[in-house]
Amino acid sequence: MARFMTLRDAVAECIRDGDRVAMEGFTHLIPHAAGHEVIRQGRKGLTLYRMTPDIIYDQLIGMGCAEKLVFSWGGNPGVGSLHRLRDAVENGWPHKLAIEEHSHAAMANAYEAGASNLPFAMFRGYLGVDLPKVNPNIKRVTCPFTGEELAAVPAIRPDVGVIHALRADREGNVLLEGITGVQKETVLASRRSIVTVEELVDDFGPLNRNAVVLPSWTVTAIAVVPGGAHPSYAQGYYKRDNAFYIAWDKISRDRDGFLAWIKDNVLAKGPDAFAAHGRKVA
Amino acid sequence: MARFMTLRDAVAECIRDGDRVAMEGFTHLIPHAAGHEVIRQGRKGLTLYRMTPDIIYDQLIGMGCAEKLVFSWGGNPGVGSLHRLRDAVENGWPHKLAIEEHSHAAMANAYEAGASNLPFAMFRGYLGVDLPKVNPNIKRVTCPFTGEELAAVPAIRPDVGVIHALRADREGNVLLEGITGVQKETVLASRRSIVTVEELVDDFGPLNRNAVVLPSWTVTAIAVVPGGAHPSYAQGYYKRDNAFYIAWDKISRDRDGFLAWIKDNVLAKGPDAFAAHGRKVA
Amino acid sequence: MTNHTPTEMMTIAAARALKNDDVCFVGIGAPSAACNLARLTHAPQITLIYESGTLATRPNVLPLSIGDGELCDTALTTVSVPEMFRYWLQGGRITVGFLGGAQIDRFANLNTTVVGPYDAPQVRLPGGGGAPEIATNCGEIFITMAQSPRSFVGELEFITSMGHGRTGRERRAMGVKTKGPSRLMTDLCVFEPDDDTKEMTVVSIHPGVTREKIAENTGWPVRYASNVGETPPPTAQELEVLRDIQARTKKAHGGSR
Amino acid sequence: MTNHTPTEMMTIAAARALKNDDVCFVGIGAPSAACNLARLTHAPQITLIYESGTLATRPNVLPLSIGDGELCDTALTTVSVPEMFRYWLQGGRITVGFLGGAQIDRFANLNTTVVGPYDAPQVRLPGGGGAPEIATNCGEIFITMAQSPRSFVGELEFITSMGHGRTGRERRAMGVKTKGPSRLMTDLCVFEPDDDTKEMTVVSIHPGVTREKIAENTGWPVRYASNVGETPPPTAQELEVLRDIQARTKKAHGGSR
Repeated sequence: MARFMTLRDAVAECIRDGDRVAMEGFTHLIPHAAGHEVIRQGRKGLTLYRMTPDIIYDQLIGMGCAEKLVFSWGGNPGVGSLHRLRDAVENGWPHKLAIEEHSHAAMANAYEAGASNLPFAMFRGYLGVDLPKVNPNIKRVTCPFTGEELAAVPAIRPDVGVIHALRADREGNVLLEGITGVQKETVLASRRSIVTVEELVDDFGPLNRNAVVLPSWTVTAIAVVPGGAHPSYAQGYYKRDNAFYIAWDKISRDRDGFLAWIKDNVLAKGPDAFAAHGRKVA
Repeated sequence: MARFMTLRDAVAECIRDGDRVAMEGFTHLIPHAAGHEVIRQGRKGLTLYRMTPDIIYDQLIGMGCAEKLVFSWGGNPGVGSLHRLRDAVENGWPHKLAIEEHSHAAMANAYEAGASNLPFAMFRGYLGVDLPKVNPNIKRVTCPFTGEELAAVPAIRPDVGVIHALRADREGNVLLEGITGVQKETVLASRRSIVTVEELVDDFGPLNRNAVVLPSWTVTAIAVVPGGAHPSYAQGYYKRDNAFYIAWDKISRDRDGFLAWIKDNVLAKGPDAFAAHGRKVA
Repeated sequence: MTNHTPTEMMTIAAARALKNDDVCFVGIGAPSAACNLARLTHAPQITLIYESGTLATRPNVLPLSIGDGELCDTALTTVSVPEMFRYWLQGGRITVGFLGGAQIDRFANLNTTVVGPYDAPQVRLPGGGGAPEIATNCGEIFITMAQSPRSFVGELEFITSMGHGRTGRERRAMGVKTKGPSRLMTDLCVFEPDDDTKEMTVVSIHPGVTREKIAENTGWPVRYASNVGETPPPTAQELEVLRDIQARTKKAHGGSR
Repeated sequence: MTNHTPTEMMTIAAARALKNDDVCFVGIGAPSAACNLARLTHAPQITLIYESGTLATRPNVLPLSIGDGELCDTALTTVSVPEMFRYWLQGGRITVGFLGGAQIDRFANLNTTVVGPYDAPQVRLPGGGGAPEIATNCGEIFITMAQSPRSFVGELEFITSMGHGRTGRERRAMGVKTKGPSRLMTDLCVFEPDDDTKEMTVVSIHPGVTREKIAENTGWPVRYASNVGETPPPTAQELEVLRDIQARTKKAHGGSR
């Protein structure tokens, strides 16, 4: 059964140095507050999984939390580069970052395989491209009926999955709605999981019968962190802060500016700082 | 784009003698009206796919429509045997019926693989059981990373998928809710599809953002047939007629009784007869 | 002694095997009655899952099928059948799979496929449904079946779902890490597998049942644990709750025509 | 002649390639503007799909990311990302994939991965995202990119997504049955693949653009079709609708801080 904890306790208990950690959220519901807590607690040597390492992973990488990144698209969506990610890959600052690179289809299928307790995922892909030449974790499997060859990648099975969701009820069930990305798969594929939520409710009220719900017994820790997805968004709560995504390009461009921003906005603050963004607008 | 048609025209146009046909519905939303129309139009030589061939397939098999059955559980749920299926398998009446038998996990994965345009499905299964000895379509595939062996079955790719859904809007989008079984996969895995619906609405109104919707361009034909799932049920419209499932045991037990029932209730009637069951109760 | 039928004793013994924190994949029929009896008595928080896709369901009447509307109406949420078999069953998230069957052998292998040759069966049974993968993907398996010489057989003609295998050693040989059948509740007694041989062994006999009666209804020489107890008789509460839900069920299923 | 920028001409030429009955997988940036312009002008029934899971979406402002709330709010429904890549893209249900890129070669292969050696890149680009599988699983591929010597290169150092392959023959050799890049709309002209060689060939030049200008901005000797037309200039309606949505977009994205 999920336990309700502070975000500080949840991160302290669930995430250890050297863990394989997936913080997911496909544009929507990105667990920024949890990422900041990991920075504050100074985790090191993490292998970070994420289809779209955007600002949150730029911050973790820039602060030296990650040893390796497994990903399929690393950019500031609609804006441009992730300067901290590039600085790590191109110049080894603050230290060298190993990368394992895939396509979205590969990562999405690999999470799905992880949630399904399969050792690998197969799909029609990686044809005529160079990624298989630089990533030994891309192989082929043959259909035993037709002889056709398909792409194969290992399932993703993180030590810890971290997501942000809309609501939890008092029994610890978690509700997602809207663009749900690979968040359900991330929790189900992981040994342990942390879910931050906008709010705790007595019950979800009348729901679509097929609503995306993670039952309490599939989640390790729940922390109530209103606004915890900012600058991404929470459908029905607050919108994506596109202006911050644009501003991040300038903030992160040089190392000193980045460190100053982290000091003021992460190290000197706590999860409560996100509440200012968590006002319900829709 | 889906076309709105009478059920008679939809079956006449989409289903041909010798086709591979999947009529799905996992207890909920079983397309009984469509099955009756297939009987009335006298289709022959069909290969019928269905995880749970229950009353609807008992009727099709008893009327000699099927040459082969691919299935994973053939019974009258909670009641007992399907007498027409047993008579075909045990005694070849009305003619010999070939069978290809799987487990639910195999069939569910095979539909999922069909919807995903994969040639086969893999899963952890068929361990220590005798079905692989009698079904050559059960093989093994080896994980290229761990060496582990997994079960493999061919994807299901029917010529025609037939389902019953709750509502269609005027653009031909189709809404499902509740126990959705493998219906979405059935339509997406099939070349052509027929969807019968309880009602046509101007629009679906406010929906959960992740509601199960089949977009218009994935469906071939839509026929409005209120009550068309009876004696199964349509969530929010009418309940499962459990008493009829119990009564079927007696109706179907001998050949003459079965033929008399079909004559009175199928051959002498049309899709409109289902409307009596289609009153909205919830 | 309470006035109860052997079937009631079987259902109650089966219900008692379940714990409050179990996540249980429920087979239809006898397992469904036992699981819901557990939920309505000593295990109110038990999570019941039916293969139709209903997660954490709390039916007020027993479903006739595994997909009655009642299951969906009272569920936390309902997922597609492919998701049920991929993320939930194969995902390793189920602690107990609860099965019934037509025939069983001493190693708790089940046959629900055919009696007689597969290609020319004397009796064509419904087939495996979810059972083959339930049997290996759930943490452990409980089975409940009424005993008779036709159902408890010396040798199965067809193994639909693996218990402990033809010799009791197959699970380990295949690298299957789940426990397999750990308890079998019948209308006469309760079996558990022997630690070493994995043969199903009587650990408890229901009140009023004799070893002779068990022998008459079992197609192999029955082994008994060194310390065989008597199954506690149904309590008044167990019987009352069971009869209540069965009365509600009968009314609900019989009433619509 | 209308008063328009080369980028506007590019977006408008790209939009014109789309038809009312297309089901289009939309890349972010230039493709997204073109697809929505098509939807708001000549192709009101076009089905737009973004890889975030939004099916048949109708945004009123252009999304900054592929998963802005606007896309979900205006979609018919939204599916999970694994489902998007399995049932919808791989399922073969998309007629057109619309891509952009950092670098392209004469066979319309794209590089969005690295400039320089993979292990020690001069420039680390974002990577492939959905493109590698969009390129082979959609019925055909449209590409829109501004031309420059740095982006239209003679030889790609890294192929992120396959166009017609290194030699133009790879798709057939690999048994890929989809068409691949069938149209490339730039700020200078429109390319289509030669029927035989599959080399991207100019079929239409935008108003006021010279062959010299195209040559200066292309890293290979450009081939022209036997019959090269002039791209019709933007209509007043096309320009108005494009500028309207871009104004709405700028207001929406810049306004929250």
